[in-house]
Amino acid sequence: MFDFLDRFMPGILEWQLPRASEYALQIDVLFDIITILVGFWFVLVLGFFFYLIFRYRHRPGQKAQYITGETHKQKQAIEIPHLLILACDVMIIVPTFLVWYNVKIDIPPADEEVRIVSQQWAWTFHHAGPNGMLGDDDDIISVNELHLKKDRQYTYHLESRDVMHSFSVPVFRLKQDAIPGRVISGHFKPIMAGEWDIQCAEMCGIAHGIMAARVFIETEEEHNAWLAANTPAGAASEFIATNELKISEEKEDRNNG
Amino acid sequence: MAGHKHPSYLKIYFILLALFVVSVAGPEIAEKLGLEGVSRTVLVLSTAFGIAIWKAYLVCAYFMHLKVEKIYAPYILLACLSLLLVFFFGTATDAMFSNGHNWVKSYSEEAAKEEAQSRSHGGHDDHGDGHSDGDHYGEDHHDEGDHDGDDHNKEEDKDSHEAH
Amino acid sequence: MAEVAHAEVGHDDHHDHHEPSFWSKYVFSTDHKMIAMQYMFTGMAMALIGGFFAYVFRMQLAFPGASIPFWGTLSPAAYNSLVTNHGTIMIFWVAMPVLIAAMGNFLIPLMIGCDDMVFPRVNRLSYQIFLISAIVLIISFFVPGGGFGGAWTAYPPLSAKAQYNATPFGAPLWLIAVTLEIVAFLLGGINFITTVMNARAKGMRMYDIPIIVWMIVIASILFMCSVGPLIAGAVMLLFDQTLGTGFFDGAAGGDPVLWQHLFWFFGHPEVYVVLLPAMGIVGEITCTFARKKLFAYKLILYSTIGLGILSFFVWAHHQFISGVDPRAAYLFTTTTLLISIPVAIVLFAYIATLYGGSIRFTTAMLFALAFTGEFLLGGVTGIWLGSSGVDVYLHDTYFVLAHFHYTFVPIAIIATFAAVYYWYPKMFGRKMNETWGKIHFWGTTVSFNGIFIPLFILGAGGQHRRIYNFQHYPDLAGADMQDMRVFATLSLIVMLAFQVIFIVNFFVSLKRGEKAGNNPWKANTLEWVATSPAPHGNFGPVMPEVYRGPYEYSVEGREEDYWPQNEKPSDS
Amino acid sequence: MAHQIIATSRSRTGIPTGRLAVWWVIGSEILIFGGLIGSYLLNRFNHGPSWSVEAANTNTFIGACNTFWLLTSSLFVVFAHAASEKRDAKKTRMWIWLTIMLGGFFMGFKTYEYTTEIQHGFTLFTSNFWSFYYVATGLHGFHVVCGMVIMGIIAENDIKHGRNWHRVENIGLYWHFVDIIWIFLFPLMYIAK
Repeated sequence: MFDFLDRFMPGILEWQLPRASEYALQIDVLFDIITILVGFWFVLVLGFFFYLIFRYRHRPGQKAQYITGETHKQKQAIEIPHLLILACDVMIIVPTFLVWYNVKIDIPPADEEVRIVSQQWAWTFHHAGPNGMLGDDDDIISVNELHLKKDRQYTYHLESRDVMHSFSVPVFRLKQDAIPGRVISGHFKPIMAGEWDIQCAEMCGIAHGIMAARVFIETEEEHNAWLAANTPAGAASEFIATNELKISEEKEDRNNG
Repeated sequence: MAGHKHPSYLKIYFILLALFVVSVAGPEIAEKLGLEGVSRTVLVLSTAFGIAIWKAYLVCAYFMHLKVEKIYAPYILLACLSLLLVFFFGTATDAMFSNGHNWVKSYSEEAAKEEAQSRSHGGHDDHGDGHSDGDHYGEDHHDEGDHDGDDHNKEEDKDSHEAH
Repeated sequence: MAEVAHAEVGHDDHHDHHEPSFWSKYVFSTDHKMIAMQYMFTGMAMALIGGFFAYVFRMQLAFPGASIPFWGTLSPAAYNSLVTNHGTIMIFWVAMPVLIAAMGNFLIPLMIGCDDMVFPRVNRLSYQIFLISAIVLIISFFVPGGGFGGAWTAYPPLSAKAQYNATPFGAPLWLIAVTLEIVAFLLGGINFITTVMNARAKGMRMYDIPIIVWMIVIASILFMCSVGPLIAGAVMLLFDQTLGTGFFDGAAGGDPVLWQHLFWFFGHPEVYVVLLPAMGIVGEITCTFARKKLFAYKLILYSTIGLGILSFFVWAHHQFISGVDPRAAYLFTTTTLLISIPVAIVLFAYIATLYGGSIRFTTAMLFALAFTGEFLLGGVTGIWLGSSGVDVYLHDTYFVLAHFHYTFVPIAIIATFAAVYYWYPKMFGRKMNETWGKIHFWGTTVSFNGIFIPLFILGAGGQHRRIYNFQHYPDLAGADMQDMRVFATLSLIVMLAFQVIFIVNFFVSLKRGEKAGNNPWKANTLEWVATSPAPHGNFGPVMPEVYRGPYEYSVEGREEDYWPQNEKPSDS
Repeated sequence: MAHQIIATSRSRTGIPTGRLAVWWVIGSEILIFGGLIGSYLLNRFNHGPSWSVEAANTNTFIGACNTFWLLTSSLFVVFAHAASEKRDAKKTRMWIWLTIMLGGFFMGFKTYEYTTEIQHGFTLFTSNFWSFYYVATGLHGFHVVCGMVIMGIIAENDIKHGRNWHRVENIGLYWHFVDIIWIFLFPLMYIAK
């Protein structure tokens, strides 16, 4: 349905950001549907508003009319547009529910899993190691680098170690807050190779502004090469080193501020 | 509200007292009869909260004269109460559960219960492992416990606060 | 029953008193107009602080790392603190005191035809608590660790633990300030509600109450009903902060999301709390200067009440992606889109009021019209965000930021200016300069659009809020995006510069403005019956009586195109 | 206050202004306590097993005594109101002071209860149940103390001089409200296990 609709839509969000996940298309189409419906009403009302301002400006010798707006016919001037707006609301609500179901409620069977741990102020990504299983010894843990295989269905498990964070990947059109004490799951399917930003979208303290990470979407072969090049031990020690470096930097920042 | 006829305040008071006795006795009876499961829950809830609502109604209606007050007042109170329900049920979807659609809380209810039980049975000293990080405000809040046995309390605070 | 005064004789005896001292006249006055002025000037002073904060962090965003004039280089911690306190100040210490407290205090007794609020001393107390809260907030900027920087929503655990937010004193002081402010407005709100319920002039029925009074009362009721859980939450959060309890600590069995519910259960109605008085102001001014009866008064009134009720069912649309159960979004999306209808009814009615009018473009009217136009954009952009599917992408981006500034700036800035230009004669007995007023108007509205339209585009491009330097994000560091940021910042500076005109105009007009009669705008409502400026006791010896609705403009068969509410019908 | 404000003497709703304001105050207090109790209930339902173990440690006997004190004081304050309608200053003051005395009993028992609980190791920080327990009963206790102080002022400042009789009814409404809060706190914190 969304594929079909997309052929008639301007694709406003795509002007600035590519669609790198499967459901990005749906969100973009929904955005465009709303833009068209709301934009129509907005332009209409604003145009009418300016017309009235111009038409009924004060001119000498002209008296205003006495209109109460209480008669049935006059009230219809407001009520009929509102029935139409209600209809537009329904036209927005239905695709919204579809998109919401696809993005946040329904989790399709996963090809791959990834564990995302947020903390002040870094992202730690637990990738499945060469054996394809998450949660065992050969997991590859990387800091601020998420490596994904193109065209694979991912399920993520989002956790937080301290405060609230929000895992936001604009090119995926995905955002999910991380809550300490909860594990929140979701899904995405990268469909475009490339390298993009991951941002933290929830205020999480002093260095919230630089809690950036990158997502790398690679083909199967590139990903395997990356896997081979990163032994878990190396990744872990690197993680600790960067993390300590980062914290000490922040301390300095704090002192300066 | 002079001039209105209302039942004797003393009568209402004795009804309230009787209800009060029932509400205290309810759970005790449940204990004595050794009720378990649903019947116990029903008995405790109805004696405790059903009667609380009844008592509140009596106080409102007769002591606060809501029965003879202008209609505005009960409307104000009912509006506030109903908003409370809106708040409760809107919030219940996630604050009231330990797991839901696509999310699960990592807090362990079993461990908490065990810890609570060990505390209730006087075992104040034989629990409390797994304190992840120190209580950063640990020194500030022990004033209340300083009458006697303060060391004991201090221990208790630190343990229980982070021991999940 | 309390004894109702049979002959309502005002304070002609008041002139016999000796002249009150400075303190009792300006500082400890119980007169509602003086308290309104206190609220207004405090609010304006806080607006200057909030505006300065905006200037500092916008400069940082446009020229990252540069030394900012009047500030220096901005550290990340200071940036967070500025952003947080900009939001807090603008909502709690500018919009609320100016729109509800100042306008409510000034207008309610005058418009319903009584001499003061029903509890003058409670009124004074509420201002004093408010002033203390403002002082506490300002103190919180200067304590060790700096001001609180955890966003105005103060989500725990960040706000709950000093080890996370690094502001061991700033955070509790911020929370105490907000709580005090809330308590002040609870007292003030109860005063407003009781005044309007009980102290209306003789003959003033429900539908004779000016729409702004209705709106302020409904706003006060909304505030009163929504804020209770937040006060409870604030107590819990304060315990978490200062003592170390675990109400919002997931590890102790608490739930950090509970705070979000407590906060937004208040936070969303709060939007309408500040919106409604602004809408009321605009309604009054539109009618007066279009010389038209308000279109469909009852429909507006009932949709406002409906809006108020519905506003309690939408709060979780702030939390679509914040980890609440995703199924709740179905309900809250629906209610959120439905709430567009009562808001649109009111706006449409205002637009319909212009139909067949004879519009005078005074400065106040220009600001009122600007409110309608700008708020329309602010309102409709809410549809994107209310739709949970799109909100997944837009949440916490600059799109949200631009959306709510397109609502709050018309509310707190544009409508306030409209009100000041309109009621200035009643406050001080003189008019403000219209020429400078119009220059101020065009400078303000044009530059306002210049700030936030680029931010809509940036937000749609995936730029998130509360990030102090976008150069850390390769996707956001492009030159074209940076150009938009610079443009927004320059527009902000222009907008701030134009406020100097307003301030000068305001104070010069106090002495040099054209003398205004009692009713310079030929308006109907009761406040224009009192002399300008209104004396203590408002109406002199005889309290006014009301014979008709507030918007009888251009009635057919009358010489005059207005018909004051208190004018006796000629045939009786 | 140099002069009487006309606004205060008007009563378009038929409810005297003071009482109308008290109703609104009670309405907002319902939401404050309701927010707290609602949060407690949400946690209670979530943490049923462990919290009922915790709740078994509260002292039901003292809670019951306190309920009794407050119920009785509610009766006394109604008597005070009835006496104030007859403009009987002596009786009004007597009933008000008896009410304050019962409020004092309540606070005394409360103090003893807190002390013993803290001695047994149940402090504000023991667990979230105890945090809620102390905050809810503490907030309620704060309201009791406020009510006692205001009643004292009314008795000695107004009733003694035979003025502001309506204040007895207004503080009475508030006091009943405080009683009702306790009626709910008692089963929540003490009985339900």
